[in-house]
Amino acid sequence: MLLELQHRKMVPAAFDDISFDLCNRRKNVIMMSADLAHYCDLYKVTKDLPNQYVEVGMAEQNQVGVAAGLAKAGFIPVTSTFGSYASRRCFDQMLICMGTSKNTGICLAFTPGISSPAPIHHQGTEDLGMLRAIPHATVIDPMDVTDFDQALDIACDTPGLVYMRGHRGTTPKWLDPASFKFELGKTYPLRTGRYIGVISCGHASQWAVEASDILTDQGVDHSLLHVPTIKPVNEQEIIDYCFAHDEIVTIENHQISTGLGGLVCEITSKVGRAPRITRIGVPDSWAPGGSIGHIRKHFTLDPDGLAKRIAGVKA
Amino acid sequence: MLLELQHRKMVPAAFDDISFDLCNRRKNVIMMSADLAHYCDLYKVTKDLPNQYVEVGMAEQNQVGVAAGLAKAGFIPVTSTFGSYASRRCFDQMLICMGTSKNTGICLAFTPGISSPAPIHHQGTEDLGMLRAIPHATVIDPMDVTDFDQALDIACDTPGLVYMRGHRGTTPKWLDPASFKFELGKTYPLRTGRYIGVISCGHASQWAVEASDILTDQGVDHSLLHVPTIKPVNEQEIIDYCFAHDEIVTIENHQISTGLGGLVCEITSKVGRAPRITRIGVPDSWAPGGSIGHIRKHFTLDPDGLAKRIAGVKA
Amino acid sequence: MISNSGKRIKTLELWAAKIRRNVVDICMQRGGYAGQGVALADVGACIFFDEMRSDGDGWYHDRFINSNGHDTIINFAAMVEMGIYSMEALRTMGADGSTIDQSPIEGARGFEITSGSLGTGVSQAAGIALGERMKGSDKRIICLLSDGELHEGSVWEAFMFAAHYRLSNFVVIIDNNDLGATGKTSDVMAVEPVRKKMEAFGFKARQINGNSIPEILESFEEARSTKDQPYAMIADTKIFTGIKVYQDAIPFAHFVGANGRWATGFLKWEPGWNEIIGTIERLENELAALDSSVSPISCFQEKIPIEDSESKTFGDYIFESTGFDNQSTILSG
Amino acid sequence: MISNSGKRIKTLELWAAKIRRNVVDICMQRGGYAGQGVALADVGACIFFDEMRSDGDGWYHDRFINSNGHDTIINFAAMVEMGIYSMEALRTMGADGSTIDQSPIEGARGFEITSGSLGTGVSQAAGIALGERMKGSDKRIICLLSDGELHEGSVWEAFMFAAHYRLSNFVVIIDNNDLGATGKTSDVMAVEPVRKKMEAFGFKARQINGNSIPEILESFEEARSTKDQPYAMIADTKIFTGIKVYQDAIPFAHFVGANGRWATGFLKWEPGWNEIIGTIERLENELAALDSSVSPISCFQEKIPIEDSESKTFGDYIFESTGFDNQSTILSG
Ligand SMILES: Cc1ncc(C[n+]2csc(CCOP(=O)(O)OP(=O)(O)O)c2C)c(N)n1
Ligand SMILES: Cc1ncc(C[n+]2csc(CCOP(=O)(O)OP(=O)(O)O)c2C)c(N)n1
Ligand SMILES: [Mg+2]
Ligand SMILES: [Mg+2]
Repeated sequence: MLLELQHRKMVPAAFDDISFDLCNRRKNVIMMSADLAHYCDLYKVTKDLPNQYVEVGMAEQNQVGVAAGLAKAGFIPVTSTFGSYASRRCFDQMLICMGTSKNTGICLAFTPGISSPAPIHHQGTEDLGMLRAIPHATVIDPMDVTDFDQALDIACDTPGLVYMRGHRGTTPKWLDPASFKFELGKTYPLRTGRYIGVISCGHASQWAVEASDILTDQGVDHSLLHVPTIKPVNEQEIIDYCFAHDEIVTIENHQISTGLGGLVCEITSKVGRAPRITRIGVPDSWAPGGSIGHIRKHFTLDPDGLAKRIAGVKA
Repeated sequence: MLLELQHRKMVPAAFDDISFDLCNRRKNVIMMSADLAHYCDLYKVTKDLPNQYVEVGMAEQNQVGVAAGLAKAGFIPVTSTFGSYASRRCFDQMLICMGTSKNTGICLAFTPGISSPAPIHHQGTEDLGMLRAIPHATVIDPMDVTDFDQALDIACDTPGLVYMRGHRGTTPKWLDPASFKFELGKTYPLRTGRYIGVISCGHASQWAVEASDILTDQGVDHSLLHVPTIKPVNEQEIIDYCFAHDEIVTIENHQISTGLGGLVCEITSKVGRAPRITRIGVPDSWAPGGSIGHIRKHFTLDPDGLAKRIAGVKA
Repeated sequence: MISNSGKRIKTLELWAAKIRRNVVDICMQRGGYAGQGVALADVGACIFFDEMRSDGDGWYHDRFINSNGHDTIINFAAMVEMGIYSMEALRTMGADGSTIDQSPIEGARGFEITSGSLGTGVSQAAGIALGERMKGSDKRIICLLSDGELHEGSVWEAFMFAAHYRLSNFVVIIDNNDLGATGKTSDVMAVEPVRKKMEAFGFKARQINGNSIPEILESFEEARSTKDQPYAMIADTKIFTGIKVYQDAIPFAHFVGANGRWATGFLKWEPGWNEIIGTIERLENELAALDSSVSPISCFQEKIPIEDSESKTFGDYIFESTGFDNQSTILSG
Repeated sequence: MISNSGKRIKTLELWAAKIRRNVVDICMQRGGYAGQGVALADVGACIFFDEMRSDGDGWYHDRFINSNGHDTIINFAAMVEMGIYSMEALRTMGADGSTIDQSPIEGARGFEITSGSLGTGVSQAAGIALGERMKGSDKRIICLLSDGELHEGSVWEAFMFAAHYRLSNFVVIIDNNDLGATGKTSDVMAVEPVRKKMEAFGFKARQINGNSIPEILESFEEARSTKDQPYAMIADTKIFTGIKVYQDAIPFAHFVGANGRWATGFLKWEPGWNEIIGTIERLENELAALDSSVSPISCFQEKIPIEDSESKTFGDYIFESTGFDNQSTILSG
């Protein structure tokens, strides 16, 4: 499923192509923005498909409301803004206008978690927890271009509110489109092993792969499970995976409360006597700004630091 | 700590007195409302202490922003509205304007969870999860007049954002003010037992006591732990409590994801091999409207139904 | 459309009276937003029985979004006359287990949005208006909102948007009743001058007596002939207009409780009920005296049979088809 | 306060030129909001070096809230002249590990609010204004916001509030630069007519050339003499006004990147740097030629020593004193 190291590549402004292709294939899709189109890599649609593009200005609440209205007129709206605003600024509108509707409404959250260079106000590290508490909502955190692209297409056929974290800028293509098929709720084993089970989503699945490369070299017995769908998730797959390991580590580009780690704890606790779960992510604190490398280092989420922390749970 | 059955009573419009008393004792407290003062039992302050009352109209975002401004002018602002709007409608403002400030800013959420008679739009069952993901925030869900009153007073001396669920209307006074002393983070054993440990917060602690009365009659071995502070919580107390029982049940007036149940799962999973945790609350679905009795019954949260479910985990 | 004759107006007055009667009937059971519903009856009658065009299939070609949840009591009251709801069903409003919500959830019969979280409807209505225009449809979108909703910044976002996109198929009606939940809007948080605000936000706007059917009709006509701009009808109303004994009794009440209890006193339902029944009889007599060859309402000449007067409840009609059973232990989260 | 003389204006022009120079200096390092900062220099000079009164203790009696995070580059640039920040520190803006945030967090030296989530500052500023009035203080509260922030409904909530409470100690300055993040505001989402909007929302309002120091001063004077109403100064600006070579080169740029990269081309920093240095020299000469017995700026005659040019970083200054160590395993959540 993972491409061999030599085939892994970085794709610039992937969403520009993904959105353009989507709009060309599905003429009822409307891309939207709240004055951040270019900052979310939306260029071609805005220029070449103006009839499939609606700009609302810096008004995130209205973006979601208008999107829900477009859905009620028969379109498939896809809103876009940064993750901090996509979640925190218009949560009631998402829940009320999209979350109680059968119409598909897709909200994309770019530069999610700590992947924005500006601290606090531009970083949204609570969104996965917020969104998965909405009944019937669909919540997706893809790891790279491959699953982002496929998931967005499937989102268009999913009724109700779909919240998805986006990838902007130069983005990895690490999953093999030939063998990876995104299905809602499915979990994807990326590496196999027995002692330490590492569960991750979104950007953090990239981080997990990086750490795993190091751990593999070091001969540390571990496996990787990528969970792109936060909700609804196949609980049995999570349970089977967790109970097949001695230690579980969750890694997410999110606060370590309420998100993926919280989800895994909730699911395994239903069974009882599950292995210890070490939740890695943003540890109940504000992240600094700066390059993603800098921020990851700050939280020991850089490849080396992360590998050490994962290996460390064996102590 | 719990008053004897014959001393337990119901207090009408408790918050009217609590707020009036608070404002009389602390002349720098400002009660606020977003056109719901009377619906949150605020009467006396609005009439008799107009200098300690600021009405903003139905503008929840502005309420939080103005509150943060009042704090920056040296006051202790206490916003009030229904829980659905207190959380979902102004979350960015809470996080940004109050959550990153050292000044005390208190947000009260009335008719929290399913305790509003109007469905979905008036019910906020995601707030505890949303709020506890904010670094350094304080999140309190009191069970009755006694801890609500005490917690609000302590909130006034707590820096930063304090989100607290409120009680409106006729509200139980079940905790004994003589022996109950609210401390941030502390957990309170209300009944002792060994087999089933029941952890609850807020309104759900009332429900737990009701069920416990039945279970005690039936001789079902159980204990009760009231956790009024969702954040920060004394993790060691939660761990000690959970590992001292064979089965854990969490009960909350909230979605069963991300809130109290999620918190307990996260904490115990840090240790590993914890007892099974059965999370009871709103099961990832929309609640109906109607009387609280009706809504509780719908989710089998009524005293009899709840007692059966708790006893049932022993199977 | 019936010509702007005395008959047209009298007919609408009759529909309005029936809406008032139905509103009172509902609220007499276990309380409700009687004052607003009664006062909005004229606007409601003009929307449902004059302005909106039929789709020829028992519903409307044009689309009406009532942003303020509890003001939808006028939608219910009008839909009774259209046979979409039975009075019997509506009388359960607010009862445990009732399928009739005071603020309806999207998908309830006759409702397109989930209302009740105030201020969220205007953006949706504007989105519908843009969407319909994009499809090349000539549908007109009418959105009713309350003066209290003007406190919510999101409605100003929606207004700015509607003007920027020159949504001339979009009409907002503002129920300017100077009433909020806890007092007069002018005390709680003043919104006047509303017309100036709407004009500055790019709307063609007119402030009218919201209980004058001729003024409402004229305003709708102006809306239809407005080009390149959305339109705002600012309908000044006063709660309980149309039922004098109630209006005399209650100067202010957001909600009138069961048994007529309101903020500062009690209301006797019977005198008002008798008054509105009297009004209906008078109007029916006056109408009969006029030439009755023209069918009063083109759209709903005959009542549509009530197929299923119980609308489904939330959770039933939401997400029947997601393919995921969120209650199961296998797929959840 | 210095009289409204040629000297006063010339002095402010010089401060503005120094702000421009500092803005360019910062942005030359690793990019920044150069166009906005340069254009806002005149407004900034008038706020920091004329309008706000000293508290006699190295800071101001009046309070300035810059709601738009990235426009705070003018605060930084002004505070360099006051000795609050060193240029050395500011040159690290945007660098990994820098304590200088492009959009400062509450508690950073000289900043009262966490900016960057746009639209959230106006409510806070209005709250401060109400709070100061409640305390009986005569402090004036100035809030600068961007035209893009007018898209956010929350600012209209704040405006309505300020008018309802008749906050005559409250001045908003709208940087009406017709610029958003992705294009001209008039294309992205038009906000004009801003003056009409502000007046309809209960403000006394004046639209001025935001690069004319006499107009800015006059407007501030009008603000101070306005009773019973908040005041809006709508400052029309155009990015890079004050540095001609940049303005000629860049018609539109939200952010000028490292090495002068902007949306559709590259900017050479040097010519503009030379131009602004030249401007400063010219103004200094012109000022020297005037009577120099009056100290130019009453509030900050002498530079305040830089005690700690590194402001603390978030997380350091937030919640040192909560009593709970949220990182510990004992108390967390
Ligand atoms: C977002 C939101 N905030 C608060 C409320 C609570 N609430 C219900 S009605 C109302 C105000 C009523 O005034 P108005 O909107 O003018 O409606 P009217 O009763 O006049 O029809 C409020 C504050 C709500 N339903 N939604
Ligand atoms: C709530 C919010 N939404 C979106 C953004 C992203 N953003 C940053 S600046 C900007 C618009 C810039 O235009 P304007 O506010 O007029 O500022 P100017 O650059 O003209 O100073 C946007 C949309 C943000 N910072 N905050
Ligand atoms: Mg009203
Ligand atoms: Mg601008």
